[in-house]
Amino acid sequence: MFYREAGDFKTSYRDDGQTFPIRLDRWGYYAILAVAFLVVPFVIDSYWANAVLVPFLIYAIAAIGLNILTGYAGQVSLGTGGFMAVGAYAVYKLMTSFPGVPIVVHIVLAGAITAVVGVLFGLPSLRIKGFYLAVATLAAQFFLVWLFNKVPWFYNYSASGQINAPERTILGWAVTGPATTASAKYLICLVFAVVLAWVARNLTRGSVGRKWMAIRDMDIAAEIIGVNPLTAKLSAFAVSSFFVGIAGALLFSVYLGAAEASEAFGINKSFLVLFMIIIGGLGSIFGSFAGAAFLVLLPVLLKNVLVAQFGWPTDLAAHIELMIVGALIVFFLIVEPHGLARLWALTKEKLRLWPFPH
Amino acid sequence: MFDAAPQRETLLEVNNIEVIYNHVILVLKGVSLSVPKGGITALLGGNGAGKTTTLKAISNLLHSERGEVTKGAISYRGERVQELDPASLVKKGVIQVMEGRHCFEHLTIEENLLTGAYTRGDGRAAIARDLEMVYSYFPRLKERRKSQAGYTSGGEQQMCAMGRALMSRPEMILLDEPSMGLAPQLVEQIFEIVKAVNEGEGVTFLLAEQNTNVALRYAHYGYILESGRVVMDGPADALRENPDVKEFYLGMSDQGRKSFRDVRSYRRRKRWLA
Amino acid sequence: DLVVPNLSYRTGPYGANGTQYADGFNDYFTLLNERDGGIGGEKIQTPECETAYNTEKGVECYEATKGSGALVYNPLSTGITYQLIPKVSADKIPLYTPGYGRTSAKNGKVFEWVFNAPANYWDGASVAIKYLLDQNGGDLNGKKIALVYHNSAYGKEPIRTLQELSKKHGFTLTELPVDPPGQEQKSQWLQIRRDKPDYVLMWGWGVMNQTAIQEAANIRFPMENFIGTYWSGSEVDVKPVGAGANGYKALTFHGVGMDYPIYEDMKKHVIDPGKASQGGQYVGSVLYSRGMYAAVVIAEAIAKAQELAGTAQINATQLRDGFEALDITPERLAELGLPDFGPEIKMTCDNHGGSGMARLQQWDASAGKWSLITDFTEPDQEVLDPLILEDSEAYAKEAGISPRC
Amino acid sequence: MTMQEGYTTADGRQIGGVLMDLRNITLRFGGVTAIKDISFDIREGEIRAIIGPNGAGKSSMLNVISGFYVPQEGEIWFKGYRRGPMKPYEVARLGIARTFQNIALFDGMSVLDNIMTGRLNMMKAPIWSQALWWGRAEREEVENREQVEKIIDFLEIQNIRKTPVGRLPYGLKKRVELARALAAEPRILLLDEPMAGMNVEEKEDMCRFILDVNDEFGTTIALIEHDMGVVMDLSDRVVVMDYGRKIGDGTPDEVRSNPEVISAYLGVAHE
Amino acid sequence: MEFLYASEVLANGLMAGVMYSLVALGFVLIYKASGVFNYAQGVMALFAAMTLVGIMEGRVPFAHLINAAFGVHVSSFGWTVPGLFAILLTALIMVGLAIAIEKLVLKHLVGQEPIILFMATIGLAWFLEGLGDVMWGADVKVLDVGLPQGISETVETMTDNWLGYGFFIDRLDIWAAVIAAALVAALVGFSQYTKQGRAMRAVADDHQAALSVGISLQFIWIMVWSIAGFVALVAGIMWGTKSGVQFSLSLIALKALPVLMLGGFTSIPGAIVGGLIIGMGEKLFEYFVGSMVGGATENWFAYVLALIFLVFRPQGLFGERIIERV
Ligand SMILES: Nc1ncnc2c1ncn2[C@@H]1O[C@H](COP(=O)(O)OP(=O)(O)OP(=O)(O)O)[C@@H](O)[C@H]1O
Ligand SMILES: Nc1ncnc2c1ncn2[C@@H]1O[C@H](COP(=O)(O)OP(=O)(O)OP(=O)(O)O)[C@@H](O)[C@H]1O
Ligand SMILES: [Mg+2]
Ligand SMILES: [Mg+2]
Repeated sequence: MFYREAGDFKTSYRDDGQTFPIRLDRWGYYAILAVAFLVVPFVIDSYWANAVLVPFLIYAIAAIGLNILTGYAGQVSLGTGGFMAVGAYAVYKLMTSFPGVPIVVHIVLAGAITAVVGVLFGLPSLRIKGFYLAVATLAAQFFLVWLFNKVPWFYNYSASGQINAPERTILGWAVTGPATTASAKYLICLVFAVVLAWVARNLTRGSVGRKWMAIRDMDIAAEIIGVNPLTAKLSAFAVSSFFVGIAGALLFSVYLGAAEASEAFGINKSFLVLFMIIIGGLGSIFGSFAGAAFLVLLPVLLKNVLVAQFGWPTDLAAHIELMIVGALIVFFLIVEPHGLARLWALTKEKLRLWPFPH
Repeated sequence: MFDAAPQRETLLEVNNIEVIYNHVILVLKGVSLSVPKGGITALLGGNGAGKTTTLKAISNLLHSERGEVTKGAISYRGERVQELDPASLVKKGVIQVMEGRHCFEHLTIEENLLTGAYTRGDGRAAIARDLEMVYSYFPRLKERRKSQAGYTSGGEQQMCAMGRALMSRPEMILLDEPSMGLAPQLVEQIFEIVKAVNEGEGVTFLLAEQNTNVALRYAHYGYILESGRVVMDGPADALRENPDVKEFYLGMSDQGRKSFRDVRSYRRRKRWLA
Repeated sequence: DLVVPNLSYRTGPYGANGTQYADGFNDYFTLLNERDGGIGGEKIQTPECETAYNTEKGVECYEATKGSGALVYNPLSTGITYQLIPKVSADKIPLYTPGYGRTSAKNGKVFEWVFNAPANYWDGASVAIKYLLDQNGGDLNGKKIALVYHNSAYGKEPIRTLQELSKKHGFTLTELPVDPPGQEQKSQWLQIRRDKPDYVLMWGWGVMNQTAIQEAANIRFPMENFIGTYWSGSEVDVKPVGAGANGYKALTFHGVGMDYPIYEDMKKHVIDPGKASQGGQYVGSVLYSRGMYAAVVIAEAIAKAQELAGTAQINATQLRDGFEALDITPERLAELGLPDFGPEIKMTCDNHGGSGMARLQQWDASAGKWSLITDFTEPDQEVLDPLILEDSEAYAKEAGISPRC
Repeated sequence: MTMQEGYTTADGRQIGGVLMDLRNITLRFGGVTAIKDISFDIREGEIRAIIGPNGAGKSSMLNVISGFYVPQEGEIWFKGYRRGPMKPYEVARLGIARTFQNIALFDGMSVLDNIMTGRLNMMKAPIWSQALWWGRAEREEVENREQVEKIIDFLEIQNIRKTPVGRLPYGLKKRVELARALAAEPRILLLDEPMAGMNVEEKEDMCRFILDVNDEFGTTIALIEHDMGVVMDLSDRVVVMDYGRKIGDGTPDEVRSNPEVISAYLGVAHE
Repeated sequence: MEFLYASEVLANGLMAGVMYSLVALGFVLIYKASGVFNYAQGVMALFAAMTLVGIMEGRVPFAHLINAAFGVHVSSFGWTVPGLFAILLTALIMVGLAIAIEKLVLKHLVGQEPIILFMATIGLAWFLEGLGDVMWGADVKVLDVGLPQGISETVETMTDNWLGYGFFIDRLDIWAAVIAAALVAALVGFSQYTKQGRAMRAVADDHQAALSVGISLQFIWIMVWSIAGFVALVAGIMWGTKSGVQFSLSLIALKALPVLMLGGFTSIPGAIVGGLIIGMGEKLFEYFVGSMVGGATENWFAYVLALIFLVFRPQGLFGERIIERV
């Protein structure tokens, strides 16, 4: 086996804090990045972009966001859909109010606005814990969706309350609007996903991350050893919402192009992102990607197999798809309750020991 | 005190078991022991030696911790019990008092005790009688019978856990670290109760203990576990006189007990591990 | 072959409705394939793709099917329609959304690729008010009308029109939103019970419809004064309520029931040979008829396009031309075996919405069927046209489209 | 005792003035009075033991000191100032660190990260700097890591640095907890039964660590322990509690011969 | 008049609350016994109601699948089954379901964290939703087990005579209230005063310890899930009668969540009181404030109301005190 950490010695504490301590991992990672940036954009078609990769990247961002809150800081939230809506409506208002400003700035600002809203709805977390908090965040979910549905200012007084993303460009390339090419969509999402994943990784390995994890693992003890729960929890809400807001902004402006609060950002979205992080692995950036991939790809795959290959009626296929995904979720949880990320880590651990277990 | 006499009937036999957690972590590397009926057998050893794991392997509680017995055999009265679920084992008369007490926090003390009688089918009257019996062993519990277990002190919880086990009318109790965190007086008291229950009700005990001193005073026979292996065993009296045991487990040197202030080096090597 | 993808939904909250529509849509094309060997000799394929009324799945379905030479889309969802409008404009594929979708798409100058004849939401609202005017001798002054609507883009569509109409005719309008799915409507109906409006209009979908009709029956609101939109008037909506639903009215833009000659062919070529979608269990129901009607219009547009292009193997752009030159006269309808089934549909480059005519049907609970109670009625274009212009121009400005034609 | 100047212990260590003074503390939970009007002080550099039967209120006392429980009555004086109502994390910032009776490590984190949490209050890089892992954040991380490595060496837990604490055996967990408390460089270290569940050998190690901390860093230590051997050998002065009351206070020898203490706690005179 | 109308709204709110409580009860039971937040409760209600209709109407289960696989057209056995008997059969099927869930899911997840179990129930919900549709079809089904519906004339005339304004109360709601009261009484008695009830609470506190005293998790879970299945059936009957049996029935779970939160996840009486407060609160809010802000406030208001309560009592009104010690 090539998979060895032997020979990989660290000579400074800085090196020791690296994201991929094993050299082979690091190379693998660079290779994936190279393919993602240098190969995929040239071969991608609009099906792969719109049905698979773009939603995957966007959900991965949302999943990282929720993972920061739930996986790292231990605050279970079911308000993700609502926060994504904040991002979407913020970017819409910004795009239509200040057409001259670059879209990237709008998207980041939308994240910032969502962060503020997230902090607001995070306040109850200081008293409410566990599932009570999860259910309490539903208040955010329902209230926000209602608000965007009810107040015409948010959707620029359009007749139906739908919002549409106008065309915006980066360096002359359209990234939103109908003229956007598949690779442009993919690239902007990829850049955001990679940068944000890196930021998330930095935050979680530093002192903020440790505060979050301390609060997660044992909040009382954390407070007694000097973690201020107020700032720790609220910063988790802020950072998480920032990510989720960006995901919402991208979902609306780049991916869907049009959206309506209750349909695109309903409670199902909150659940979906939560599934992703649990299936992928709580408290793991890699897990966020894995979970997003699993839940975006699996249904598409199943649908293609059942309908296109077996020729089943679509409704039957849809019902059976539901059964299969449900059963697979349970199956994965039984095999490894800590998600795909842990499964991966365990596999690596076994590889490392191979061929001499114990 | 009597010798661990081979003439006594063997109640429990553990034969060369191996336990693996999470499919990768090997914790017990071939542990064998036998527990005679009516005796108090002590399982001694440092942290992480595998005492708890051994007890859980016997009571079949490993599954919920993602551990499994991969080799060896466990038999109770000559019958293999590895495949039984914990409930059937309790019905057969083997019950475990877990490390860290594990009382049902939200149930009152009395309700906790009553759950101990869950597997019994001999009627309310008998259960009520045993409740009184438990209260007579642990008068403190009677005072606190109506309070939620979560709010009682460590000692009370330990008593509650033991009382709960007694409520199942067991033949054998697996007792995991009964003295942990208890005041000296209570430690004595708990062990006195163990002795009383052992003599009065004829219950067999297998107890895992760190407090070697006390354990060897009350036990009849002892096993010493180190990193998942039995490294020494013998009658309690003999163990107490063993110089290694004296030095490493009883903290005695040739000059009697040595002061904790005087310990100088952190690392000493065990002769048998050398 | 000609490919007409069927973005259907047979699962999810609205599956019960979507499944009937999809059946009608499929069966008509099957009929054409079986009986006539397709259109102009070309067989029609209707690859189905399940959207579950979910916008993201809708996008996935669109992307999955568009590569195979898809000619036109009909997603039966306002949300998905909004999603697809920019995409079809970029990909140059027509989108046909009869009775749903974006109302202002009627303006072909702005929405080159979207068609929504014969009638849209605003037409419906206006026809309903016209009917009430009729009932009241042309005067609705001082009357109270309540609108119970699905609290979503779809449900909000008629509000502006109704507000305009209330200004014009002097009735007062109360808006009562119901959050989807809409199983709890106690507050709304208690308010109706107290306010005693003269009429209640409903823009509902899915379980909301039947709950509303049930609640109306519970408070003994006179069913004759309760009018649903196109999408609140199918068997699924009234049957669960039983006798209480008797007399309930709803808008429609096509005929109902089995009394059309086409069903003889349908039986012979599709149902009896076992080729019907899902075994043909919903043949003749309102939503089935509507799905079939959508297929009829698309088929006619295809035929027209073939005629214009001079080839049977048309592409999507040619189909757009077919739509814009479409004229389904009453005679043609009768020829198709559907006499008086729908209004005349005539579309042009600037009018993608046809005449906007609709009619009313009423539920007879004891007979268990809908019957038509009015003729096709023209909506109040005077009110609607400016609204459509305003909305479509706003869109054109936002999306940077310069009007054509 | 009101003397402000220190005293010298039998083995020649110099003990300073009063560092923390608890005056007339009373703590109630609903109907239960866990602490009844207790006063005692802790002097600079001292090892102060608190003993008493189970449920006497010892842990509650530590919780009061850490600010987790707010006493209904009484005052806490620290370094000569009266401490107002404070949140636990504010108390921690005063230089009061502790370990817990039922190990309160952060199970999801590695040993190293656990110990690093002890230094959180010394890491002040703004969040954006951490997000970019640049400038102050990275510098701080490395600096603090060096300090933590010293503690790791000191407690001899180098080989488990990267292990998740959940997997560690009990004794090591206790040691890691101590490391985390030490990482905060506290003025006072509160230890709640640091040696429970250990065998003699491990206790000996733990004692050594405690003595060394006290010696090398001059850290004041308050210690709850049930092993009388340990208490008698280590501590300079002992407070004895029973049912929330103070029944004894003095040197180990004084306490050992106090008849009330013997009957309430020791059971028999200890050796 | 305004006042009378407000009281009418209030009364109806209380009634609606009872309907929410019926769903909430199922959650509480399972949460109490296994610390599992059973997301699938709503789908279980749907599944039970579908099965009930299917049995009553003599539908062939999996007809759609059979037809697709073998190219046949089966749909019905051609018989009908009387309501009460069908309810009995459905209850048995729910027990079977409970056994299957225990064997296939719960057993393998003993001792896992709550969020993992929660997730598993979501997987279960998806599975059951698909299964229900495959088994019985996704069409809207009419459920009629003979429960009366519509305005109660007795109440109307009575209030009219007394107050001069006839109150609207749905007869179905009155039935729901009676049934809910009976259910709650039975369940409270069960959990507080019986051996199995005590064992159930013990399991909720500590799986390991429960195992160690010989409580069979398997038995407790099957029992609890069966009861929850029965409660789901009751909820399914009430809601199915009200608005037909179809997909949306599973979404009533969302109405039960704020009820749970407010009443406390572990309290059976809490489920009722929570339901009443939520029902009343949301209807009154919609009446007084809703009209000013454009209506449709009910969904979020229920949650916000619950949230406000929680800020003052983090474990809900009747929830067990969260024991916080170090
Ligand atoms: N669930 C688990 N998963 C992985 N490893 C475990 C698990 N439980 C225990 N271990 C490991 O097994 C070894 C033996 O543990 P065990 O609890 O049996 O020791 P012990 O002798 O009871 O120690 P102590 O006196 O500290 O209780 C330890 O190294 C521990 O880390
Ligand atoms: N949060 C709380 N709520 C209610 N009662 C409490 C709480 N914390 C402690 N108590 C009660 O206060 C008393 C003192 O408890 P404490 O934990 O301080 O005892 P202790 O002296 O540390 O005992 P041990 O040696 O067993 O740890 C006990 O009776 C306990 O039940
Ligand atoms: Mg142990
Ligand atoms: Mg204590």
